[in-house]
Formats: sequence, C-alpha cells, structure tokens
Amino acid sequence: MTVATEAAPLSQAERDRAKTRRWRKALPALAGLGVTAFVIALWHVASTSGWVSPVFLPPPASILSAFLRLFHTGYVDSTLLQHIGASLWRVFSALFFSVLVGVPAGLLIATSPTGRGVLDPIVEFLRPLPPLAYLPLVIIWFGIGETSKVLVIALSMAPAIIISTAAGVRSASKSQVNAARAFGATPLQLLTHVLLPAAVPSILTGIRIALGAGWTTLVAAELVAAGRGLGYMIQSAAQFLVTDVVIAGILVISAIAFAFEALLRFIERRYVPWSRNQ
Amino acid sequence: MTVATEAAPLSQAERDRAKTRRWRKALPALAGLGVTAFVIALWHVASTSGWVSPVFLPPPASILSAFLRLFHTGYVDSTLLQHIGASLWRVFSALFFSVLVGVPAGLLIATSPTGRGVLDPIVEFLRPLPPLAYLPLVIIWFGIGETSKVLVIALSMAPAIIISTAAGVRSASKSQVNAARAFGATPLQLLTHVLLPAAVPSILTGIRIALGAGWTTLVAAELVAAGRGLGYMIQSAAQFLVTDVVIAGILVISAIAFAFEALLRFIERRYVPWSRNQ
Amino acid sequence: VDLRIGWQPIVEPSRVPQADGTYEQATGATVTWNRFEGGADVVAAIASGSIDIGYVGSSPLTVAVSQQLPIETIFVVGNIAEAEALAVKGVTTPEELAGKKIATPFVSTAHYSLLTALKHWGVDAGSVEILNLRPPEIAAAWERGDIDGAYVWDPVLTQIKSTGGTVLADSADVAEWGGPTFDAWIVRKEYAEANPDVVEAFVKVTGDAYAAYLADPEAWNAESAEAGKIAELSGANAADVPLLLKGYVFPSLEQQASADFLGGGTTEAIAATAAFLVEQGRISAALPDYSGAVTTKFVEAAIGQ
Amino acid sequence: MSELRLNAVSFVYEGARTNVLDRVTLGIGKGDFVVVLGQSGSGKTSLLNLAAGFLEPNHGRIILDGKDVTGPSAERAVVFQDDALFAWSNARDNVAFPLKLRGVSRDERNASADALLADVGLGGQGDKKIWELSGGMRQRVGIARALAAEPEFLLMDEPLGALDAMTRDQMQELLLTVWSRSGTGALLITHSVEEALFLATRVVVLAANPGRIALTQDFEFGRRFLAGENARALKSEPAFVAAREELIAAIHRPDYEVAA
Amino acid sequence: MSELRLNAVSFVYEGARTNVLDRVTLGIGKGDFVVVLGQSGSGKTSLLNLAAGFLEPNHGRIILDGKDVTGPSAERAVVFQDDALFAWSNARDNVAFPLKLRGVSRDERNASADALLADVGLGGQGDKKIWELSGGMRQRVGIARALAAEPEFLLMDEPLGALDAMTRDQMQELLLTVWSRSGTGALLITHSVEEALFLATRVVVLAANPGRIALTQDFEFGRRFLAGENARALKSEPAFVAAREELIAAIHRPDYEVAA
Ligand SMILES: Nc1ncnc2c1ncn2[C@@H]1O[C@H](COP(=O)(O)OP(=O)(O)OP(=O)(O)O)[C@@H](O)[C@H]1O
Ligand SMILES: Nc1ncnc2c1ncn2[C@@H]1O[C@H](COP(=O)(O)OP(=O)(O)OP(=O)(O)O)[C@@H](O)[C@H]1O
Ligand SMILES: NCCS(=O)(=O)O
Ligand SMILES: [Mg+2]
Ligand SMILES: [Mg+2]
Repeated sequence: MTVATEAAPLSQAERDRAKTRRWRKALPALAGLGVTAFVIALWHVASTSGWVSPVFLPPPASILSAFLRLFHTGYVDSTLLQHIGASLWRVFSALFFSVLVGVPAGLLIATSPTGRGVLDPIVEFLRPLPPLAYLPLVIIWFGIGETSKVLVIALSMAPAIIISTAAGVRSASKSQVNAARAFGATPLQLLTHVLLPAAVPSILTGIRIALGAGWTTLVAAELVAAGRGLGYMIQSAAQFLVTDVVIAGILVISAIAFAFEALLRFIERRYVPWSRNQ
Repeated sequence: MTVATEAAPLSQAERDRAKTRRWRKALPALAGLGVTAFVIALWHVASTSGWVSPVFLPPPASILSAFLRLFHTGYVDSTLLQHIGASLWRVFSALFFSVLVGVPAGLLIATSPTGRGVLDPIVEFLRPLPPLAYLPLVIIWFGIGETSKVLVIALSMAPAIIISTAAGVRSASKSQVNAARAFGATPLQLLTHVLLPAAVPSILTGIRIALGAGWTTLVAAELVAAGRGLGYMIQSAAQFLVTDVVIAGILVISAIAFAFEALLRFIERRYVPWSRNQ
Repeated sequence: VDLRIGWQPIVEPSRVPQADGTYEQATGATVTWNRFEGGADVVAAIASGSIDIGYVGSSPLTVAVSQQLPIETIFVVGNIAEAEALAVKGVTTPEELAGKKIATPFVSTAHYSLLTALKHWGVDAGSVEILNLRPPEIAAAWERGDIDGAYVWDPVLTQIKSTGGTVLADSADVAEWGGPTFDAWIVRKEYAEANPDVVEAFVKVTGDAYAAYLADPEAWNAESAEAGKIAELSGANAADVPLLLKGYVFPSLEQQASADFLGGGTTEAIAATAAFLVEQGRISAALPDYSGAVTTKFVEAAIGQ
Repeated sequence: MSELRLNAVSFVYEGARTNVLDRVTLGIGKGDFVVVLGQSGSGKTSLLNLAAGFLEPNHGRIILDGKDVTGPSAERAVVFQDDALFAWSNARDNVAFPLKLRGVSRDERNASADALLADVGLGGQGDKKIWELSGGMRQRVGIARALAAEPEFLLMDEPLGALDAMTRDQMQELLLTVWSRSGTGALLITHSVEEALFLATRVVVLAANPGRIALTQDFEFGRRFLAGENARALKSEPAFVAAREELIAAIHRPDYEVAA
Repeated sequence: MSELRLNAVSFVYEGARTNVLDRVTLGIGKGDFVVVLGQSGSGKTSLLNLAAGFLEPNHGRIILDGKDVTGPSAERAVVFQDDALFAWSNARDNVAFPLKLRGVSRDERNASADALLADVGLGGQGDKKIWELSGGMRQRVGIARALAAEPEFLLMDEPLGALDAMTRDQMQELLLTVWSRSGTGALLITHSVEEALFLATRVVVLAANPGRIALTQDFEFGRRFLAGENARALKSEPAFVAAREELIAAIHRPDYEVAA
C-alpha cells in the first residue's frame, strides 16, 4: 500500500529556508559576475589613467571596437569568423585524433603490462617535447599542410587524455573488476563494460585539460604556414603591436574554450552523475 | 595462540608458477627496451641511408658526439650542465608556484560555491591562453627577468593542477566527508584531514601532467631574453640549423622529464598505496 | 649605472667587444645582455623598461615608432645586402612567381623586402602564395619540396642555395628599388637623456668594432679569434662566420652620420616602410614625421672622441 | 536535559516522487538508547542521516537543545552503514581522528586509540592499513572511532551487521557499558530484533513507503544486564521472547509492506 | 560430477608475516551447499577470493574439474561482501550484466533482470540508480546479479547481512530454491549460525590465525525444508538447536582465538 503524502502548508521557517537555499544557489554566479565586472573596471581605469601604456593594454572600449572591426573587415586577410572556423577545425580535429589514440593507449597502459612497457616510454618521451623545437621535424615528415598543424595540437593534447584515461581505469575498484571477471567477462568486455565506464569521468577531466592545452598550442601550430586562424591572427597582430587585436583574439579563444568547458561539464553532470554520488 | 606456519617444500608446479611470475614482472621493462632499441635502429637507418636529410635528422651517433661536445665545451656560451641548471630552476620554481596557488585554488573551487564562482571564470579564462600570444604582454608587465619566464611556465602548469585538485577533492566519498563533519571537523580541518589526503593521488596525476606541459612551454618562455637554458640552447641551435644540438637538447629534456616522472610514480606507490588498493 | 642591452644572435662585428667585455670597460656601467630571437620582443622589452638599448630590424623599428614609443635610433648596424634574399627553384623570371609558394617569416625585414620586390616587378602579391614560416621551418619545407622559394636569411639561405635554389633578388637589389632594409640599435629616450655618456660610449665601442672589421674583412676568417667569439655567442658555425659577415653593408661611424644613414636616409627608409605597412593593412596609420626617431647626436659625439 | 528531537520530519530525495519519511517524530534524550527496526528500504538510514545533519528535512524540524540543527557537529558521532573509514591512514589513525581534530597530542591520542582498538577486539592491529582489514574488522574500527569522539549522541547504522555471534555479543556489551558510563544518547539501527531488545531503552519500528513510525515501545533488558543479570538468561526470559515475536510481526505487518 | 576443490591451500598477503589460510582442504561439488562460519578476521573472505580465482594460493592448488584454477571465470559467480555493483548503471542493468556479457538481447535480458529483481523483493525498482538504493537493497541487487549468471558455482560473502529478518528468510528460501532447481554448487559465508544450519548441506568452521578448518559437519535441514517441511518447525527442532549451540562453541573455541 502506498500512502500518498500531501504537502503540508509551509511554515515561515521553512519558507525562509527555501529562500536561503535559492540565494545560496545564485551566489557563485553572482560572485563570478562581480569579479568579472571588477576586473573590467580595473582594466578600464588602468588603461585610461595612464598607469599602463594603451599600446600594451588598450582600454576595454577599444577592444570592443577592435572586435567589431575584426568581425566586419577582418585582419590579415580574413574575417574573425574565418579565423575562428580555421582554428576550431584544427583544435577539434586534433581532439578527435587524440581521443581516438589516447583513450585506447591509456586503456592499454592501465591494463596490459606489455602495453605499458611499450607505450609508456613512447608517451613519456613525447610528453615533454616542446612543439617550437620539433616543428622542423614535423614539417619534414608531414609537410606544411593541415596535417602538421593538427598533429602539433594533437601531440599537446594526447598526454592529458592518455594519463587521465589510465588513472580513470585504475579507479575502477578491485571488486568491480573481480565481479566482471567472475561473470565471465572477456578482457575486451571487461574493458568496454567496466573499465571504460569507470574511466569516463576521468576521461572527461582529461579532455578538459587537453582542450586547454590544445588552445595554447594553437599559436605554435599556426606558425606553420597558416594563412588563417586565431593563432595566426594573434601572432601577426602581436608582431605589429596591434594589441587590441591580440587581446580581442585572446578573448575569443577564451570564450570558445569557456563554451566547450561548459558543455563538457553539462555532459559530466548529465551523463556521469554517479561520479558525484558515491 | 599464534600457530607458526613452516614453509612446505615447493612442488615443481609451484616453482614453475614462481618462474612465470618473475617473467611476467620483467616483461614490461623488456618490451620497453625493445621498442627503444627498435626506434634507435630505425632512426639510424633513416638518417644514414638518405631517407631523411641529416640536416634534419642526424644519425644517433652524431647526437652522441653533440652530447659530449655540449657536456665538455658547451654551446652558446654555457655548458650543458649550466643550461640544464637554468631550465631546471625555472621549471621547478614554476612548479612550486603553480602548486602553491593551484592546490588551494582547486580546493576552493571544489569546496566553496563562492570560491568556485570567483575562481572558476578566472581559471577558465587563463587556461586556454597561448603563451606565445601573451608573451609580449607578460614582458610589458613583468619585464624580461626570471619572473616572466617562471610566470609563463607556471601559467601553463597551473590549470592541470587546479583541475586535478578539484577532481580529487570531489573523489572523497560523501560518507568520508560526513564522517569528518560529524566528528566536529572545522571546514579547515575537513580540508586538511580529509579532502586533501583524498585528493593527493589526483594532485600527483595533475603534477605529472603539469610537468609535461611545463617542459613544452620552457622553450617559449626562453624565447625571451634568456642567456642560458635548454630551451634557449635548442632555439639558438635551431636558428642555425645545428640539428644535432637541437635533438640532443630535446633528449635531455625528455630524460629529465622521465626521471621526475619515475620519481613521482615512486612517490605515488610509496606514499599513496591506498589509491591502488581500494 | 646599469645598462641593459637586448641583442639578437646575428653575425655582426659588435659580437667581439660583447665577448671581450669592452662595453663594460668603456661605459663604466654594469652591463646586462639579454638575448632576443626577434625584433618584436625587443620592442616589447624596451617599452616595458626592461632594457635600455636594443637591436631591431627596420620593420619592428617602424612599428615601434609608429606606435609612438619613446625610442630613437642611435646606430645603424648596416643595410641588409646578400644576407637576405629570395631563393627559388623552377622559377627564372619574376612573372613565373604567380601561383608559386614562397615562404618568409612574417613581419621580418625579409617579408618587407619580398613584398617590395613583388611590387617592383609588378607581380600582384595576391597571385603569389606567401606562407608564414620561421627560418628553420623554411629549411624543412624546402627540403621536402613543399615550397618553391623563400625570402629568408642565413644560414637557411645558404642551405637553400646549396640544394638547388637560385637567387632571384637579394636585399641589396631591393634597396636599390627603393625598399632598403636595415638593422639598428635603438635606445629608450628617457635613458639616453639620463645617461648620454653611457650611450655615447656604447656607440663608440660599436663603431670601433665595425672599423676593425672594415679595415681588414679578410682577417676575420674562419680560424680567427674574432670568428670564434662571434660563433660562441651566437650559436653559428665558426666556419660560416666570414660569409655571414659579408651579408651586410656595415657603415663606418662617419657614414652613419652622413645623409645616407642617420643624417636623413634612415628617416626616409622608416617613413617608406611605414607607408608600406599601412598599405598592407598591418598597422592602422603612419606618422607624419619620423625624424624624431633618429638621432646623429651619439655618432657625432663618438666621432669627436 | 539535552535532547535530540525530530519534530514531524518529512523527507524526500530530490527527484523522487514519494516521501522517504513522513512526519516522523522522535526524541532521543541523553541516557536514552533508541533502537530503530524496519524493513530494508524503509528509511532507517535516511532517518539517521537527518538526525546527524547530513540531510535537511523538507518539512518539520530537527532540534538539539532547543536549537534547529543545520548540519553535523561534534556532539553527534556517527557509525556508518558503509564504514566510511579514511583509506589513507591506518586503523589507529582512523580511531584517533576525532581526537586529532580536538588537538589531543599524538602520544595521548595514540594511547587512547590503541585502548579503544583493544576494546573492540583489535588490540595490536592499529598499524594495519584499512584495505588490509576484513569487513568485520572495518566495522569495529568505525565503532572505535565513534567512541573516541566521546559524543553526547551516538548514531549507529547497523554497526554490528558483519560480526560473528560472539564478537557481536561482546560489542553489544561494550556499547551498553560505554553508553551507561558516559550518559550518551544512542540511536542504533539494526536488523536483529534480539539486539534491539537487549540494547534498547526504547525500540522504534519504522514502517515503509513512506517511512513512518509504526510502533514505539520501552524496554529494560539492557539496564538489567548492566545491573548484573546474566545475558543468556535475560534473552531466554518469556518476556524477551514474547517481545521479539511481537516486534518481528510489527516490522512485517502486511499493510506496511513495501509497494512493488 | 563437477567439483571445485581447494587442496591444502595456504595463503599469505604480500608483506604479512602470518599465513591467513593454512593448508585448507575443501571440496564443493555441484549440488553441495557449503556454508563457512568463523570469527571476524578468520580468513573467510580470503578463502572465497581464492575459490573465485581473485587470489592465487602460495601453496597448494585450487582445482576445478581436474584443472588448476588460474583466475576467475563464468562458471563461478560471486556475491561480494562490499556490494561491488557498477555505479554507472541502474539496478536493472547491474542485474542484466552477466546476460549482456553472454550476448543476450536487450529485451530478453531486461525481462530476466526484472524477474530476478522481483524475486529479491525489488520489483519495479529496476530504474533506480545504485546510489539511490539502501544498503539492503544493494545487497539484494548483488544477489540477483549473481543469480542472473546461472553459474555452476555460486560464491557468496555475507550476502544477507544487511537484511531484516523476514526479507532474510525470504532470501534464504530463494537461495535454497534456486540452488536445488539449478543443481548449482554453493559456497556461502555468514555470521548467522541459524542461516548456516538452514541452508547448508555442509558447514565448515574456520579457526583463526592462521585460518584453518576446525570442523566440518553435514546437515539436512535445507533439503527437508525443500521437501516441504515447515521452516519454523525445523528451526525449533532439538537437533537444530543443539547443532546451533555446538557450532557457536566451535567458532569460539578459545584455542582458536585471534591472537592479540
Ligand atoms: N589485502 C589485504 N592485505 C593484507 N592483509 C589482509 C588483506 N585482506 C585481509 N587481510 C587480513 O587477513 C585476515 C583475514 O581477512 P578476511 O577478510 O579473509 O577475514 P573474514 O573472515 O572475511 O572476516 P570478516 O568476517 O570480518 O569479513 C585479517 O586478519 C585481515 O587483516
Ligand atoms: N540518495 C538517494 N537518492 C534517492 N533515493 C534514495 C537515496 N538513498 C536512499 N534512497 C531511497 O530511500 C529509501 C530508503 O532508503 P534508506 O537507505 O533510508 O533505507 P534503510 O531503511 O536504511 O534500508 P536498509 O535496511 O536496506 O539499509 C529507499 O527506497 C531508497 O531507494
Ligand atoms: N634581422 C632583423 C630581425 S628583426 O628584428 O626584424 O626581427
Ligand atoms: Mg540503511
Ligand atoms: Mg569477510
């Protein structure tokens, strides 16, 4: 027998409590907005009062106008949207390939001693390589086309994904792994049905870190014969001390990264709620 | 009453089993060595048979001699050890500061809604910033001294540490947190006695990822007015197509990174064994 | 006093007094040497007050002045001559450049020279595929056959020439066509006003080094002590140093003061560069007058010593 | 006298449709030993989590000494259904944890922890890491940890479920002794009706779906044991046996059954 | 007939000084229902983990149908002391897991899983996420999952420890029914001597430190229940009561006590 429970009228205390709760929920967003506003105000004062030369820190207003200019007329032969398109394509191709390679590599490292023996030295060797130093080798082997650019970005993303995947796989509890094996899971099934799901939150964290790394590498990658792209745009502007374009470009990168970060967090909350509920 | 158990003589099957186990333990290392040897052999063939011009990929032997030369006479005014010293100093100062700032930031983000509201936008804004793009701005604000270099490296390291710390804190189980609170832990005690220990494995993973990022950023950081350092050395050699020095420098970076990776893993096994035993 | 110098690893005579510590002795200042890989960073460092005297090419110099940074040119290192050139493969006349891939480091003096040359030849810059690559990457792309040519400097230029590249034009030609490029030492005005004697001593030492080289260029051969010092500081091969030194036309102190250089030519060259950069859409506006960014004061004082 | 009171408390998990607890009123005074019985899933753990302050009621109030409870605090120590030990330290450090929070010196707290470990039958095992303990050992470390806190109220969620009969008897006696000596108020959840009768000053039976109090009854067996009567004898007393049958029936009254 | 055999098995955890198990010999045939009793920490879970193939013996052999066991496999399903459910899926998917491994179609395995959930008293709760289940519910999901595997051997580590008396009785009856119907060999660890007597065809008492077999005895109560006798009546039979006293004494024989 299920007894239905009608909602009793709320007491004053209960209403107060609900109010506090609503407040508490809104607080982070408010604080965030407050800080952002404060930073912009400080920036405005700094750049207009002459603390910092406007050549190096143009006031927020001129960033806005640079932004509009970029949008309508563009810079270095392309509009802002074209630059964004080129860079997005590169970063997400790179993400695609680094997930494609990094997740299996991480799984292998975490599960197979031989896999670890073979892959670990390779990964650990590649990980600290400075893109600025190996660009000539990349060009020799992969030319000056998109391949090289995507490769450079992917190389900067893969380690975070590999390491996070491996760490995530190891986070599956011993008894969960034992359970699966006792129910006759083949190594492959163990991987797909237990280790991989257990690693998903960690892989998502890895992707978040990797995307950050990818954006920072974009500029280095676009040193390679790019004719378009946010990194290329920023690079060119920086050389000519067109600081408003530099800052506008940086802000665009941040905004895009922000949007994808939000998306990833949404995915995390929506699809791996268990990672927060254990 | 404790009954002592004398070791019974081992049967043949048991001895076989022990042998297999020893083999299994050695396998990863052997596989790793095998792969390394294979790569070096391939490289040797590639560079001596003319597949790749030795200007871009000198044979292993000439890397070795470059290495000796670097060690004894040096390059661009400093010996290899001096370059290594300067870079190590920068990378580890940066690590120091990024841990100093990143761990508390990660803790705050994971524990306080307001902290998250304030810090999250800042971190998410800084994270994708390309060092090559903001280098001129850093110079403007912080000059060309060590501060700028360490700052650039630290900025590339901090995000991994912050994100990993926050993820680690969230990995403390609800009941562990509840337990601590029910025993009267102040928020600070909760942090130091529960959340921080629970986050340690994740923080170590973060440091591993961060160190990788730090080494790759080193070269960019040493683009600016460095007089010494591995990145500086590589950069200078690249300008003059002294590829053997470039590759020797890259290998030195890899070797150092490798050594610290090994150290961190040792620390992980030694001091946070529980992360593998749950 | 302190003197903070931003230098670039370019093969030129002042590397020798730099290696010998002559600047320290002559200026009586505590000298700090900061190495930069490109003019843009030098400009940023000067603007931030991190360095007092810096070495830049004519493009970054023009950009800095156009942005009204308080700097002035105190010494012209020299006009770039054979040191930078357009080397190509499978192209014999400028017209054939259309549709070809030519690489150059953007914003550099080479980039400026390439565009000036194309304009001179009447080749539409839009019809040539101009790629932004740094010198080492240019070498790699050339090796692979990804590019048909490059406007670049040594040692990559030599590397290209030795693997089938022919020179279509060099910066000496471009200078004749009205687009001279040069490298120069610049100083923060504020510093120059406060320490005129230090700046003067700096110019004197640099001038002396140039004089020593110009007196007998052949003496600075691959085995010479000078070549050794230059190689050690810059990272170049000692064997390549004599050739690299020939890539510039180094003016003596007297020539510096003349109308060809600081006395007038330099100002014109900066103005021309600025006009060109505006045309290319890289900077928004040129100044009406660039004479404030050039001074003969220090070379004249050095000559008088 | 100090009292922990649930006043017409209703609770529903976010997103769930039916209340887990429906207007539950329950007082635990110091010196009381309240034992909660109820079917699996009837809401016992939820009730304890509310009393501990880990959950907030949707309706009603939780009051400690006249003040609304807004979260957990040191005067209410908890033994968890899943042990909730700290994996990164050994058994001794886990037990010493509440003392560490209070700033007790290392030597002192280690001595107390070792004594408590001995009390729960784990003497000399303080150096064992958590993952080196068996299930029953972990439960006992959890109990020792809660006792170390010397709380005013001791909230325990099936603390003896993974113990063999004799160890369980010993632990029951330990709990009774500590409780009477320290004048703590105790709330214990169990599935063993015998255990409930032996320990409780009051037994509460929770009916399921929504969880509500179906029966409250006071008992004296624990006090009589403390006064020196024989445990075995007490447990075979007709009153004890009758009460047991009654409670078992109450727990499983068909109209309280979990809805399918 | 198929048999899972431990042959003079000794085991010591890496780094530990004393053996956890010392020359334990035990056979579980199909159709056997072996119940292991023993003090907390005596090595019961370790024994089960060895039989399951999660641990390797240091001495002795574990043999299934004449072959050495080298790891876990599908014919030995396990119910864990900590539930070991998959946090990322709901109750139904957890139960359906072994079927999924075997490639059973989604509809079919969901139907089986729902039926099994109903068998363990969790009908209609298949959509609940693991963290939305109470402790006792989780245990039952773990049992349902093991039953779904339809194994030749069913290894269970205190599977009914967190259940109220009636649910526990129902689960015992379920286990007996499934066991006899499918001809499985069962190994069950419990702390309830009554449970042991009611379920077992053979009871094994493990003495502690090092773990070794102190007593083995065969019983018929479960078979008699299946044959139609009344459970209550069986449990109050003098033979049952006497056996219970005997086993309790055996578990706690002082010379087997855990060394301090
Ligand atoms: N991973 C491990 N490493 C070291 N020692 C261990 C480990 N697991 C268990 N032990 C030790 O082995 C002994 C037996 O443990 P086991 O878990 O088998 O006991 P148990 O009989 O199942 O006890 P319980 O009834 O409390 O579950 C204990 O003394 C325990 O401390
Ligand atoms: N985090 C949660 N989210 C949603 N529902 C939950 C949650 N925790 C418990 N429930 C539900 O609340 C009800 C009561 O759970 P609770 O854990 O309080 O039961 P219990 O009486 O302690 O049971 P047991 O004896 O099995 O431990 C159950 O139906 C359960 O499914
Ligand atoms: N050759 C001059 C280099 S730069 O200062 O123009 O970058
Ligand atoms: Mg419960
Ligand atoms: Mg056990």
